[in-house]
Amino acid sequence: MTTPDQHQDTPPQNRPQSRPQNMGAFTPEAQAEDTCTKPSFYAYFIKRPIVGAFSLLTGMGITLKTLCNVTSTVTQEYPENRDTLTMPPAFRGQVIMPHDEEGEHKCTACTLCEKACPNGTISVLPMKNIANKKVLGKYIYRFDQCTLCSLCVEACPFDAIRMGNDFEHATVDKDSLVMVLNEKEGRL
Amino acid sequence: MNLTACLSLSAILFSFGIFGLMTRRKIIAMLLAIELMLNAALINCVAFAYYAPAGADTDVGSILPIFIVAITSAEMAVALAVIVAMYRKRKVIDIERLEDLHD
Amino acid sequence: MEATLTTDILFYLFSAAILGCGLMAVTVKNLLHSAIALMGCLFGTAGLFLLLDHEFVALMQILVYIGGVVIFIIYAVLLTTHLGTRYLPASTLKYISGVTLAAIVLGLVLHIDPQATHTAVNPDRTATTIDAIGYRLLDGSTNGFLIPFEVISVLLLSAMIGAATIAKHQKPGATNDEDETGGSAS
Amino acid sequence: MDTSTHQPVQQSVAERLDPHTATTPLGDWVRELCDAPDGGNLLSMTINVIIIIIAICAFSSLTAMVLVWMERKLAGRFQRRLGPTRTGPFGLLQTAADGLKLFLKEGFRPNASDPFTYYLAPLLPLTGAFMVLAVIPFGPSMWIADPELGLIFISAIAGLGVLALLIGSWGSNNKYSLMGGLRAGAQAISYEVSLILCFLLIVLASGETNLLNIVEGQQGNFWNWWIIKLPGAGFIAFIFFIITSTAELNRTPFDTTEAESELTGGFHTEYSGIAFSMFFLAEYVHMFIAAAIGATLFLGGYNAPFEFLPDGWWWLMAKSYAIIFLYIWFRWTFPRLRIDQLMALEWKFLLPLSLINLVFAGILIAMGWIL
Repeated sequence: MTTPDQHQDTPPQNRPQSRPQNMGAFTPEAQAEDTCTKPSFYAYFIKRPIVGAFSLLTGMGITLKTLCNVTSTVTQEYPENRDTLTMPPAFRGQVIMPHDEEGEHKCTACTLCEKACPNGTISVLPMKNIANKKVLGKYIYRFDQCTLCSLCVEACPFDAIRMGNDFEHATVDKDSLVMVLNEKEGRL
Repeated sequence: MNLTACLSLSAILFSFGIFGLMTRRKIIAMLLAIELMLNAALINCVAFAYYAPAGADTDVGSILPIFIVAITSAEMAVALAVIVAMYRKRKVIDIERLEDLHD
Repeated sequence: MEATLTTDILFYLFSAAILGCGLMAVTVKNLLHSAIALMGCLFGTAGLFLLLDHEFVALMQILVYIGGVVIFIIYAVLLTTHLGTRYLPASTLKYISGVTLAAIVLGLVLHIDPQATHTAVNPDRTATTIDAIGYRLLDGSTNGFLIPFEVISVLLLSAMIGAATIAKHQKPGATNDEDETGGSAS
Repeated sequence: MDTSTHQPVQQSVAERLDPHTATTPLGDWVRELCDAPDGGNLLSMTINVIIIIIAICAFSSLTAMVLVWMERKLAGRFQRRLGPTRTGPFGLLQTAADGLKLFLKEGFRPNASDPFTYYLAPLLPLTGAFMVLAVIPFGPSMWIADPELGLIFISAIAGLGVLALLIGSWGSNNKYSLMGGLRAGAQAISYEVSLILCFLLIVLASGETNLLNIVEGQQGNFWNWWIIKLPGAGFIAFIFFIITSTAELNRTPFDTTEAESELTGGFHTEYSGIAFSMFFLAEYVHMFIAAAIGATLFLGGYNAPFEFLPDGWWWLMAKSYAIIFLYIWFRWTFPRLRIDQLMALEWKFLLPLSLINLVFAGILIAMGWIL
């Protein structure tokens, strides 16, 4: 805690003017006022307990409302509700590469995601197609290194990858966490 | 159990207190010994009240301990405050290293 | 309480506890251990007071001595020592003088004590009630204890204020003349 | 009103204190079981004492189990969670599972700690709790001991609770523990003053220090309870009692002793296994005791709120659990106080106001302005 003397040493015009007004007791002025001026009997013994008790009761009212409102529970009992479980849209599971009905994806093997990845999770292996154009050969994603930071998704200019919803990744085999994302059943 | 037994008990306790007061060097331990001696005095008060002859004022046996306890706690509060203040300043609670206090 | 075999056994049990804990309190090296031993001694004394029909004194013993003074002492021990603090042995001379003085006092007191002739319990005695204590303390007549009671109240208040003033922590920035001289003397 | 249930109360204090004539259903049964011509022999007394000890142990562990479950469940509900649900119906067996886990854990003592104080400390709090449980009147004929100075006994024993924290914190040889112990000592000594002033107000109002007589003095309808009977002063004293007992229990918002975020558990940082579970158990038994004392002193103890309802232990339980709910509610609503704020609250606010309240109550009683 700062001593009140330090605040008095500082001339008022030197203080930054853009301080938020509603910082309450955390501003130096309020603290100096708090510790330097003795509160009057009325302020200390009558006003403060009443205002304080009122604010405490407000807080208790809020928690009581939460207690009584049974439907406000946010906990989901997971294994039971597995069928109806919906993840929130911002949930970040593993990186997935969406395929359309024909198994095509939007990836152009530009390797921007590989460069964006901070810990070398993604390896994009391009290959040449018949027209001698660079296309995606293998998109290797090492989930065991991924921190789910979503930087690769932000780096992708084609919306080829996104973060999936799957969260049940428990496995006994570490090698199964190295995935090839552009593989679709029956293709490639 | 009779008066002599109670008084002997308190006498032995008192001598323990004197022994402790003489042989301890830490101030807190000396205070502890003083506490023992006061406790012996309390036992005497109560024992005399219990074995008082008929017509004696036995209430005093309960009232005198109140004063003893009050004085003891006042003494302890001041003494321990002095010890803590002294420790804060000198980092010492050894009575033999505080002999310069008379200066 | 009537003197029966049970009370005799209890008396000697309590006496053993009091003396054992008392001896521990003045001989044990660890300061906190001796404070705990003192606590045991005071508990034994409280039990003895219960045997001697002084419930109020027994409870006051627990409330003020154990709950107040011993906790104060332990608090001071916690503030001034820590595990591994060196035990300070006294010189042999001090030991000899301590034992001698204790023996002299014990001998004197034990010499005087058996002369207390009245050892039988008054059969009509009644235990002092808390009401009687209260009335006697607030009795202003020559038989009462009003003035000592008021004096002791003032003493307690002044001791409390004095203790708070002495132990008040000096702010590092605050300059105090006594502080300076005290610091240089050490 | 059913007079037969209040039969023992009509006896004088001396008769009640005599273990041979005190009538409790269980005691009568035991006395009948081993019938002795002189009204009670050593065997029946021994059996009685053993039954009492077993009853106290069983009651306190059951109470702790229920309270831990209640706290976890309510904490969950206060935070929009469900609380324990898996172990048994509604998670009722969660505490038992936790206790089993703690008992099976390795008892671990830090190498540099002091064994005597380290192992002595966990034994103390439950001892004090048992001693206080013995004098609480649970029902018209349901108590273990009924000393004449019951309230002084309670305040004397309640002051010892902090000893365990001080000793254990020092014996652990851990700076966080020591800090927690020092805080506990300062806090307990300070708040005890206000707590005893609250007790004193009840002694002043009822003219009794005997708990059973205090409860009997509040018989009748609920406006005979001291919280209402002393207009204003009783309610203020009850609020002060709740605040100070929360502080004495080291519960949030006064849990600077434990303060997980600053002291990593305070005095019990170094304790594990069964030693820790002793502290934990005692904490919840103390909570029940504080609530039961509050219910006894201010809310009429085992008396029913209306005259036509039967008195009994269930009323004491209901009132105690209402106060316990208040404690839990506080814990999961308020943030922790800083230690200097805590001291300021006691010495600058609660203590003067308690004294003023005591004088106010004295004036009320002297003028006869009680309901």
